[in-house]
Formats: sequence, C-alpha cells, structure tokens
Amino acid sequence: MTAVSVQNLWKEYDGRVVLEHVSLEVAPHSFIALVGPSGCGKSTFLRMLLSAETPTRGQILVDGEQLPGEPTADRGVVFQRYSVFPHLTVLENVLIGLEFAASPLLGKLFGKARRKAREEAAGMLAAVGLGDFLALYPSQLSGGMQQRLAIAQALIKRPRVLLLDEPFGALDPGIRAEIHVLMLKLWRETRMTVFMVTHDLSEAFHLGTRVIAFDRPRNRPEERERYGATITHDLAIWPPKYPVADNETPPGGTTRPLDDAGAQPGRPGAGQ
Amino acid sequence: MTAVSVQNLWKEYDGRVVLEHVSLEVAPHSFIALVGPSGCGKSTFLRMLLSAETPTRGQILVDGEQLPGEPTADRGVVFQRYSVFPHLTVLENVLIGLEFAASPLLGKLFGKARRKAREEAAGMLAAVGLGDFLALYPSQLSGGMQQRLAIAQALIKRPRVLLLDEPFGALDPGIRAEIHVLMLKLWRETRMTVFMVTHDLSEAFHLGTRVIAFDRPRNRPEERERYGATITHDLAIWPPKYPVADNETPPGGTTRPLDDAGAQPGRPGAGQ
Amino acid sequence: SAEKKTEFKLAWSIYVGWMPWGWAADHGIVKKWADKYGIKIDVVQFNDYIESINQYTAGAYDAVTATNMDTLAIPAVGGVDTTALIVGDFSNGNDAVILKDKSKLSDIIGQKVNLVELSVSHYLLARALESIGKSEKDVTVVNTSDADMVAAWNTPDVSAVVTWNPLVAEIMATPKAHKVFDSSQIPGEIIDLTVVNTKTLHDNPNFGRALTGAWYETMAIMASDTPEGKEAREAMGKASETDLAGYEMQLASTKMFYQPAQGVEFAMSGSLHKTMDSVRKFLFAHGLLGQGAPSADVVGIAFPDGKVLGDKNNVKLRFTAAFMNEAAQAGK
Amino acid sequence: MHRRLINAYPSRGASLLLSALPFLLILLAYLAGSEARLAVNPNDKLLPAFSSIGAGFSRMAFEADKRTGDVLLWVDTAASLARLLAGLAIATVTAGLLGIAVGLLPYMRSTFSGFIAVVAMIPPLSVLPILFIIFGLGETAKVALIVIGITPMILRDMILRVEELPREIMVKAQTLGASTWQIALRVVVPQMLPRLIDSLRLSLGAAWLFLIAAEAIASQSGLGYRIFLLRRYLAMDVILPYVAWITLLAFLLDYGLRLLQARAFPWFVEGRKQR
Amino acid sequence: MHRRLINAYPSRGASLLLSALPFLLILLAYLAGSEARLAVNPNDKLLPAFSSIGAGFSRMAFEADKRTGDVLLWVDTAASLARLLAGLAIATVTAGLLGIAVGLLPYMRSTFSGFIAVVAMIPPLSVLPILFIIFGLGETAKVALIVIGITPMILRDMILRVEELPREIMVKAQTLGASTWQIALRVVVPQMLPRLIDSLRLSLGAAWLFLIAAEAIASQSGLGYRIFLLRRYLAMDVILPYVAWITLLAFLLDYGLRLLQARAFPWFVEGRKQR
Ligand SMILES: Nc1ncnc2c1ncn2[C@@H]1O[C@H](COP(=O)(O)OP(=O)(O)OP(=O)(O)O)[C@@H](O)[C@H]1O
Ligand SMILES: Nc1ncnc2c1ncn2[C@@H]1O[C@H](COP(=O)(O)OP(=O)(O)OP(=O)(O)O)[C@@H](O)[C@H]1O
Ligand SMILES: [Mg+2]
Ligand SMILES: [Mg+2]
Repeated sequence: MTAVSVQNLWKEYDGRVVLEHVSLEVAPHSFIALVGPSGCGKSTFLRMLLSAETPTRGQILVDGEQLPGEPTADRGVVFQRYSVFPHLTVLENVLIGLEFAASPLLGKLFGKARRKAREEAAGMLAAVGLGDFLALYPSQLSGGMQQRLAIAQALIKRPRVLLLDEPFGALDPGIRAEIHVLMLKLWRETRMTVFMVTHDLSEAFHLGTRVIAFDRPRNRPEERERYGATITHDLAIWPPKYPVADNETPPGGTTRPLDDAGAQPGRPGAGQ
Repeated sequence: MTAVSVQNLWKEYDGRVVLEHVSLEVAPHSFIALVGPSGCGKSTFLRMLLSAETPTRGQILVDGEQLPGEPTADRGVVFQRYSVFPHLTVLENVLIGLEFAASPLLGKLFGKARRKAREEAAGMLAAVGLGDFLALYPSQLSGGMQQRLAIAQALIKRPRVLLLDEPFGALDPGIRAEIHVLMLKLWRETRMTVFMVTHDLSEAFHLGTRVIAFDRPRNRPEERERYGATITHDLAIWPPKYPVADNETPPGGTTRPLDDAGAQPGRPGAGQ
Repeated sequence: SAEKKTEFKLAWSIYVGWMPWGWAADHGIVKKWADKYGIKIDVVQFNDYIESINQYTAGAYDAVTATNMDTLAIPAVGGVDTTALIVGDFSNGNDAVILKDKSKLSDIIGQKVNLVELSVSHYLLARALESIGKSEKDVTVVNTSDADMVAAWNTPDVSAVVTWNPLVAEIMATPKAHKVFDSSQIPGEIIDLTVVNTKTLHDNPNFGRALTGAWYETMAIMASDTPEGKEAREAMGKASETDLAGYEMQLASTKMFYQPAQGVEFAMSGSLHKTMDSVRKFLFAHGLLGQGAPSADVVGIAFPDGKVLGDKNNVKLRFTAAFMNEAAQAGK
Repeated sequence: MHRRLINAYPSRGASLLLSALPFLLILLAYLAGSEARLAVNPNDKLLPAFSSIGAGFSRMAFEADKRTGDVLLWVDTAASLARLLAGLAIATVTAGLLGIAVGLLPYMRSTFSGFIAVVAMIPPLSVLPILFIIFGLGETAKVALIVIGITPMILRDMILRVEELPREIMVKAQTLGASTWQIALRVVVPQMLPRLIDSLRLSLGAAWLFLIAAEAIASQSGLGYRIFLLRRYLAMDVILPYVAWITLLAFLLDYGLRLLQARAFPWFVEGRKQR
Repeated sequence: MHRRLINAYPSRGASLLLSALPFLLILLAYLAGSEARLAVNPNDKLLPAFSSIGAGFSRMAFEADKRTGDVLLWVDTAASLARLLAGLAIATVTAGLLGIAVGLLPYMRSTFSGFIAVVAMIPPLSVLPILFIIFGLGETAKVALIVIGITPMILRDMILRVEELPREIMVKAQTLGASTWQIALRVVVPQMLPRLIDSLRLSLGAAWLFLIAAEAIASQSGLGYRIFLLRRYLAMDVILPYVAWITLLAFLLDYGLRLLQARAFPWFVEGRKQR
C-alpha cells in the first residue's frame, strides 16, 4: 500500500536530455505498465525509482518521503537479464535476501536460524512453482523458470514497490501466460505497487491498472539532443478486469478510460 | 518459385531425440510460419534446411533435388542476432555478397565493377529504407535497422529460399509493423519461399500463408530423452489476407483451414 | 662505536678456488671454528657471482668471495671499506683467450670477442692485447653471460672467447678450440680473495680468526694426498657439477696457497702493488672508478707493508696479512 | 560430397594421427640433427642421442647423488614446486583481494588504478638487484620474484572482471538489502573465484619463467638451478629431460586447475558453455 | 547522505589526489631509505640520491660515451626497440595467421591444437642452447627468443577468439556464397585484427621480459644489456632511470596500440562499449 509521487523529473546524460517534465501520481497498490519506443528512457526511469541513477532535476517521493540515495530493500526489481545470482542455487538465490538481513557479518545463516529461513524461502519458491528445483543453478533453468526465480527473490523481501524491466520479453507464449497469472496473484496478495516496462501492448493492457506511454514529442534529428521523452499517454484501466479489494480506490488516470482495452488490445504491428 | 519437401526428418544430439517424424510438403512461394515452445527444435529445423546441421535420418529436397552438404547462396538466412558483419559498413555488408560471387580471389571489387555492384547494393538498401545510412557500422544502427540490413544482405543474393529465425523478436511494435510491411512486399516481389520462426502468434498468423506448430507429444521427464518434437498443427491461412498473383496455387495445409485466424488471433497469454 | 655481533654471513659462489667454502660448511669445519669463538657463521652459496658481490656491497653480507679486480670496482668504489682477509689463490691458466680454428693471438685482431664484459676476462683480454702492442679498439667486445658461454661457442657466430674454468675446459674439449693466451702469462694478477667488511672485522676480529682457521684447516685436508683429501677434492668437483679429474685439472691451472705462509708472502710482495696499479688503471679507463673520477687515484688501496696506492684519505681496499699470519703461527 | 575446408572434419582415426604428426616431425628433426652432429663429433653434447638422454634422466631420477645422498630430480622438483606454489598462492590471494577491492570501490579505484597501470609495466627482471636486497636471498626472494612477476597481471585481470559484472547484479544485491561487505563476501568473491582460476592459468607460464630466473641466481636446489648449473657444461643429456619434466609439470598444473574449476564451480562452467 | 562504499564516489579533486598518493608514498619511502643509507655510507650505490640519478640519466641521455662516442641511452633504445618491434611483428603475424587457420579449419585444429598446448608450456629460457644452434647468437637469436616467448600466448588467444566468432556469422557468410578463402580473407581476418591488438597488448609485458633476458645473454647494446652490464657494478644511479625509461616506453607502446585500435577499428570499440 505505497503511493509514489514523481515531480517534474528530468534526466540528462552528458547534456543530452533523455527524460523531461515527467510528473506522475501513483495511487497505492497500482500496477503501472510503462510502454514506449526503444531508447525513450523507460529503463532510465525505473533506475531512478530504484536510486540506481540520480535525476538531473525533480524528485521522487515514496509515501511522501524523499527516496534514499541508493537502492534499498523496500524497492525490489526484476530485470530482463542478469536478474539472479548465477553462482547460487535456486534456494540460495532466495535465501540470500533473508541472510543479508539476519547476518550482517557473514551474510549467511546456520543451524536453526537457517532452517527457519530455508522454510520461508522454500515456501516462496513453491508459490512460484519452483518447489522441485531448489538445488539447481540458474544456468540449468529455462528462461521462464529464471524469471520466476527472480520474482521469488524480489518478493521474499516484501518490497513496497516492485519494478519490472521487460521481465517477460524472452519467454514463449505458454510460459508467459502462466507467469502473468502468478504475477497478478502475488500483486493482489502483497498489495504492493508495481511498475512494469514492456514492449508488448497486450501484456500492458492485460496486467496494468494504468498504462503509461513515454515518447519524444519532438523527434527531428536536430531536436534529439535538446528535447527528451515525456509522458504522452496515461490510460487508466477501469473498471478493472479482475476483482479488487473493497478498500481500494480507483487508480488515477488523467485521460480517457478505455473500456475494453485490456480484453481486446490492438494487435501490435497489425496495421499495414 | 521453389518447392521444399521434408521427408521423415529426425535429429538427435548425443542420443537425445530433438525432432522426429517431421514430414512436410511446401508449395512454391509459401510463407511458412513456425511456432512452438522454446527448445522444441525450431532453430534446429532451420539449420537443417540451411545444411548447417545434418539430419540424423530422413532427407530434404528442394525442387526435387537433395540439399547440398553445406550452406549455399540459394538459401538465405536472417538470424535474430549476429546476422550482419559488425566490421563492415551498411553498404559493405550488402556489397560483400556480390563481391564473393564476382571476385573469387580477393573477395573484393574495384573500379567499374565495384561501382556497378555498389549501385545494385545501394538500390536494395534504399528498398529497405537504409538509403541514408550507407556509411554507418551495424553497432551504430538500432535493432530494427540492423534487421532490415540483414534482410537486404540476404535478398541481394536472390535466394530461392529465405530462412528467418526469430528475426523481429527484439523490436518494438512500431518498427516491427514497418518491417512486416516490407517483408511481405519483398516476399511478393521476389516470389521466394520463406520459413520464419517466431514466438509471436499474431505475427505468425499475420505474415504466414501457413502456420506450422512443433511440439513434443510426449513430454514427461522420463520421456524427454527418448522422444522428440514433431509437427502438431499445420494451418493453412486461406483465403490469403493480401492479394496473391494469378498463377499461384493455394499453399497446401493438411488440417482445418482457419477463416479468420490471421485477422483475429488468440491473444498470447490472455487465458487466465 | 664498536659493534659487537655474534652472527655473520659469508657469501660464496661456485669457482674452483672457492669450492672449499662449500665443503667446509658441509663438513662442520666452519661451525667448529665459529663455535670456538662463540659466534655463528652462515655460509650461503650463490649461483650468480655478481649478485653475491652486490649483496655484500649493499650490506646484506659480512664477507664474500671475489677477485681483486671486482673487489676494487664494486664494494671499494661503492664506499664499502673492504679488507682482503684471505688471499686464496691466483689464476695460473684458469682464465684464457680461446680462438676457433686460429692458433695465434694476433689472429684475434678484428674479430668479435665474446666475454663477460668488465670482468677479469675483460682484463685478461686487455693484457693480452697489450702484450702484442694492440688495444681493445682492435677487437669488438660482445658481452656474453658466463652461463651461456659454452653454448655460444658451439654456434658459428662465435669465433673468439675469453672466459674462465670450468668453461675453458669445456670449450677446449671441442675440436676447433685453440688457447692463445692465458692467465699463466700474467701470473699473480687475477687473485681470488675472501674479503670482509673492514668495520665488521675491526669490531669483531674473532670473525676473521674463525674464517681463516676454518679455511686453512680445509686447505690442509684438501692438499693432502690421503684418501680423505681425495674425497674432499672429489666432493668439491661434484659440487661444481664435474668430477675428480675435472676438478684436479682446474686446480692444476690455479696457484692455490694451501699454507697461510704462502698467502702472507704473496700479500707482502711488491708484485701485488704493481698488479693493483695495473688493475685500477684498467678500471679507470673503463669508467669503473666512479663517474667523474679525475684520475685512478680516487680510491686508496692499502698494502700490508703500509704503502698506499691512490688517495690516502679515501682508503677503501686493504690487503692484510695479519690474520693469515696468525693462522700461520697457530699452524706451527 | 565436395565441401568447403571449414566444413571438412577429419575422421576420429585421422584426427588422432594428425595430432601425433607435429610431435613425430619434431622428433625426427631432432634425430636427424643429433645424428649429423654425432657423426662429426661423437662427443657432441648439444644434441645427445636418445640413449644418452635416457641415461641422463635415469641418473637424475633414480640414482642417489654421491655427495648428498639425494635423488636429485625429486629434490629439485620438491624445491621448485614449493616455491612455485607458494608464489602462486600469495599472488593469487593478494591480487584476488586487492582486485576485488579496486574493482568494487570507487575510492580504491581512484587511488590504485593509475598506480597499477604503471607498476605493471616495470619488467621485474630489470629490478632484480633491488628485489634481492629487499627480500634477501633465501626462499623469500625466489617466492617474491614470482609474486612480483605475476601479481600485476592477475590484478589487472581481476579488476576488469569485477567491473564486467553486470550492473544489474549489483543493483539486485542492494535491493535485497546487502551492505558493501555482504556484497563483496557473498556476491562478488564467489563469482570471482572461478575467474581467478582462469587468470591464474594464464599466468602459469610467466610464473615458471620467474621461478627459473630466480633459481638461476641464488639457490642450491630446484629445477631452474640445475638447468642453469648444467648449462655451463652444456649437459643437454640432463637438461632436455629436465625441460620435458618441467613441461609435463606445467601441463599437469594447468590441467589440475581446469579440473578444479569444473568441480568446484559447476555453475560457472555451464554458464560459459551457454554463451 | 549515508551511502554504501560501493556507491561513494570521490570528487574530481579528491580523485586526482588519491591517484597521486601511491606514487608519492613510494617516492617518500625511497627518499627515506636513500637518506638513511647515504648517511652511513656517502658512496652507497644501492639507493642513490635523486641528484645522482639525475646526473646518471643526463650522462646517459645527453653526453657522448668516451669509448664509443655514442650517446648510450639512444643507441640502447634504438637497438632494443628494433628487436622488440621485430619480435612483436613476427610473433603477431605468425600467431595471427596460424591462429586463424587453426581456429577456422578442422583439419588444422586436429593437427595443431595438442601440439600447441604442449609447446606453450615449455619455458623458453630453459632451452636456450638449442635456440642458439638454430638461430645463432646475433640479432636473429634475440628476436627469435621474443618470438618464441610470446607466440604461443597470442596463438592460443587467437584460436579461442576465432572459435568464439558466432556460428551465425560463419553460416551467414556461406549463404552469401563465400568460399573458405573468402571467409578467411573478408570475414575472419578483419574481425581478428582488433582482437590481435588486444592480445598483443596482453603479451607486451612478456615481450619486454624476453627482450631483457635475450640482451643479457649476448649483445653489445640495448636497454637490457646496459642494465645487466651496470648490474655488475651496482650502478643504480643509471639502472633506475633506465628502468623508468623502459616503463615509460612500455606504457607508450601500450597506449599507442590502444589508440591504433580505436582509430583503425571504430566498429570494434563501439561494439565493445555496447556490451
Ligand atoms: N549510462 C548512460 N550514459 C549515457 N547515456 C545513457 C546511459 N544510459 C542510458 N542512456 C541513454 O538514454 C536513453 C534512454 O535509455 P533507456 O535504456 O532508458 O531506454 P529504454 O526506453 O529502456 O529503451 P529499451 O526499450 O531499448 O530498453 C538512450 O538514448 C540511451 O542511449
Ligand atoms: N549443438 C547442439 N548439441 C546438443 N544439443 C543441442 C544442440 N543444438 C541444440 N540442441 C538441443 O536441441 C534442442 C532444440 O534446440 P533449438 O535451438 O532448435 O530449439 P528452439 O525451438 O529453436 O528453441 P528457442 O525457441 O528457445 O530458440 C534443445 O534441447 C537444445 O538443447
Ligand atoms: Mg530498457
Ligand atoms: Mg531457436
């Protein structure tokens, strides 16, 4: 149940403006889908939410408070690649988050404490369907299984905000559908706020409670240096296509609500 | 105008069966879309069509003749990655195919011959919309531009068969739509036979004259070693959604024709 | 301020005249004499002769085995006041000029000569050329490491070398080698010493006594015609990777001072004076007495008879007969 | 079927034969050279006959030395291996720890990266005298020369490898609440260990070189010492089997490290295969 | 704001200061050591004062040698660089061509890969006498030692790099109708050139090492020759500036190669950045 407020955010790299004028109020327990052309700054935006990158101007507040200066455990992340530790087994990948918190010196638990943590981690892994693969290394998993592991790893810390950067891009349709189901279930159970970048519009409309598009309003070659991308569309998906809890307020969207965008998305690339 | 006949093809790696019983008759000027779960052998199948891999059993005939033992210039290919030469400029990447044919010793043309070849290559590049980028290196191009370059590179050899392995997976929807248009145009103009692997069902139905699905009928863990994937669905898209030339015969499909599969594909991952 | 010490280090390297140190250390003779004076002496073998002198010069060792020329050029010029404690032998044919297919010294003119530059071989070459009225300008010197000298001789590129034993013996065993000049023609000029830091020796005379005691006990055994003497010589040969015959051949071209009295006599003789004058002139001509040295006189060399060659206020190399004398007295 | 050369694979038997071929050729060349020289001078030491080499080897490997009563080959091997392994161990630990610190911490990087780039360019053989003065001439000096010779190589490699770790992995660890210490201990060090083995394998050749150089200057046993001593006498009948023996040891060491890597870090080897 | 050490970056000024720090410390340590030794023995040769080093350097770099009339530093530098560059050039061309052939052609791979793995393990300094008979003692031998010392390294690296070329690139070239020769000439060689520079840079250290070792064996000029000659007299006032000079040359060579790579192969450098 975490609100995020983005206030007039700018990001430049070496004088080149990437993002400009990005302002956004996100209600608690939203599922924000971010879409936009390649290179428009979606990943940069997520990295700023993570404090892995500092804004050039503007600020981000989480529940009214300024973001800390570096990544913390209350904001989890799943990247498209390199999201899990290759040198740890499935179980250890999830366990390690608990161990960091409980054992500052060794970062490792032993004996009874370990057994308890192990149980919790195994439970989380069972929830994402990896209960039978605890001893395997990531390189022995398929792409879909690796992404499920990354989700379990992030969720064990019970983050208030979860950031997903093209998490399902490499998966085939069957596995992708399974993960969508899982993702929504976990989102509903943990009541966290999710930001997800995707290139797949149908995925965006299917999962999101709100779809936000980034784009560059000025995109002629001579303008590319001086002007960045900003929010060009902001669509609330309402009424939600899946049951929401009673105490939820409709997530705020600033433009026209789409009735059936979730159920009947425009097929990408269909227009000839 | 090339027919391909695949006759009872098997492929094993170290005794592990990957593909089995694959038989397929492909009419000239077909556009075959291959779909199927990850690891089921789609790329392996394409590699066998290219002679980059030898079948364990069975054979492939092109216009009634056995495939040569190694890749040749009459079968072009576009891979998802590493499809263009990183050390050559856009122009050189296309030119090189002409140079290989004309200059066995140096693989390079000079003077008048070069100017002529250059014109042809530049023409092909203009057709794929890269006319203004002849001097750039692939690393300076966006993903979509690289794939267009790879297509131009393959087409300059006027291959009778074109093989595409997940060629558009990494592109964003806008660019993807553009390339789809281009692809269909070139397919119609050159009258070649195309095999395209894709994970995107809507793309398969949109582009293909026939959609072929590979899958493992037996997929319990203990069966995975012994049984491979084979063709589980074979859907002809008919009538075609775009004009075909008069002398074309309907591409042969062996199972039920789908009326509107191309226009209204099941959204991948929509089923919850 | 006298610095009393009880632990000392002697560095030695493999050479016919210094092999006794290794044998004496292995057979407890050094320890026996050290114990007698209540001190400890660590005897360390070096593969690389020059490194042993450098280590001594840098202060890591109290004593080292070296030739008269290198003692002057390295520690003495480097400001380390050094005393030649034991005059062990002089080369009497051990160092030689060898030509391939030619048998006269004058044939060397115009050739490339492979040798360890700035070593006693270089000095021998200079003296050889002098003997026929020529100078170093009449040949081309190629610096060649002693370890590779024999292999170098076996290549067609090399037609003249100057080197020392056992390399001389190895080279002479090949078909085309002709010895055209050797150190027996300049007797007493290439002297093998055991030298000690003067200050250390001054503050700890017992260290000097222990060394001379051990040395001459070993000499006595080595010189004897008994089975024990033969065994000692054989062991020394083995330790230098040759055999009894090979080692005795090397000894034949070495004038060993088996008795301390012989050493004393040599040190007191006037010829040492002349030798060191010739050596320092050679070093000066090659810029080895320190850069900017105005003459060969910059470093003083003191002799047992009290004479000093060069700067009396900067004596850095001292020949002494005192300890050898003491040993000679004790031996009687 | 006519094929391009890049597609032509030899059969198993042909492949075996082919791989033996260069060894056979070298052997033949040696035999021819040796016979030619021995015909001219039967005492030639440079290219001894195989029988002499065999005799030389068996003398060193199986007969006790008269003077010391030791069987020299084994004494030499033990001495050299002890030095080599000590040098490798110290260099690996130093370069591993320092490399990880420099690769990971911006402050360390600012302080050391320029310095390391310069120091790595100093040829250690040119400062031998200084090294011997600092470290004396005992075992320390020999080990130190190996350490000084190979540490910069491993160190630079380690820094690069740490910096190559995907940015995502570092961010991920921080989102799991890890401190710098925990990241180093549980994320970076374990991922660097197999890479350290790679780097160590690359520097094995240099380590042998420095070992031999160090033993040539001051020592009383060791493979390099023996070769250096015998080189004066051109005793190739012993030098050649010693060289072969060193080559074998180096090869086994390399192989052992590869095996260790495969056993201890299966995730690394598998991950590499997939690339 | 409190931050993890891995996220703490020094300011520009602090960064400059920090990177100077280790150099300053070494300098101070030298000064202290030198002063202490000179206080005991004003003629001490091991750690001469900076004034002596300066004098030593200017003597070598600006004054003609009395005996030969040459200015030694430049003569030595010219001789050494000629050897080094010749050795590097030969090794690079040999290893490049052979590496590409072995990496590309299965028949070559069968024939040579085992042989190369074994030969790479032979320490070249231990077989010097054999090298002498083959190459003599002149310039050839010195260049040959460098070549023999570094070729196996570059060769193994090249083979790996060729094998690492994506399979897709090879297949693609064939579908464009290229013959094996054309693939080598137009696809593999151009892609290997920048990698060859990488590999060359890695082996620069070893090349200097072998150069110095070669010059220590038999020569009349060269930086290594001078250092070893002067080592006989512990003339550190000249050895130290020579070492610094070698370090500078090595550094410049490395830098030059990096620059060449960036200029000549922009596609490679950019491609690497994107990874
Ligand atoms: N560290 C950096 N330094 C300089 N420029 C950067 C950096 N990171 C990103 N950029 C630039 O910022 C722009 C936005 O990059 P970003 O990765 O956020 O795009 P994106 O929307 O995530 O694209 P994609 O859909 O391809 O992932 C790009 O032009 C990129 O080149
Ligand atoms: N060279 C090889 N050696 C051994 N096994 C291989 C080899 N190439 C492919 N395989 C195996 O064959 C199977 C099919 O691989 P293939 O790449 O054809 O799958 P795919 O259908 O293209 O999958 P994806 O959609 O992930 O690209 C996989 O199980 C793979 O591990
Ligand atoms: Mg992105
Ligand atoms: Mg595939």
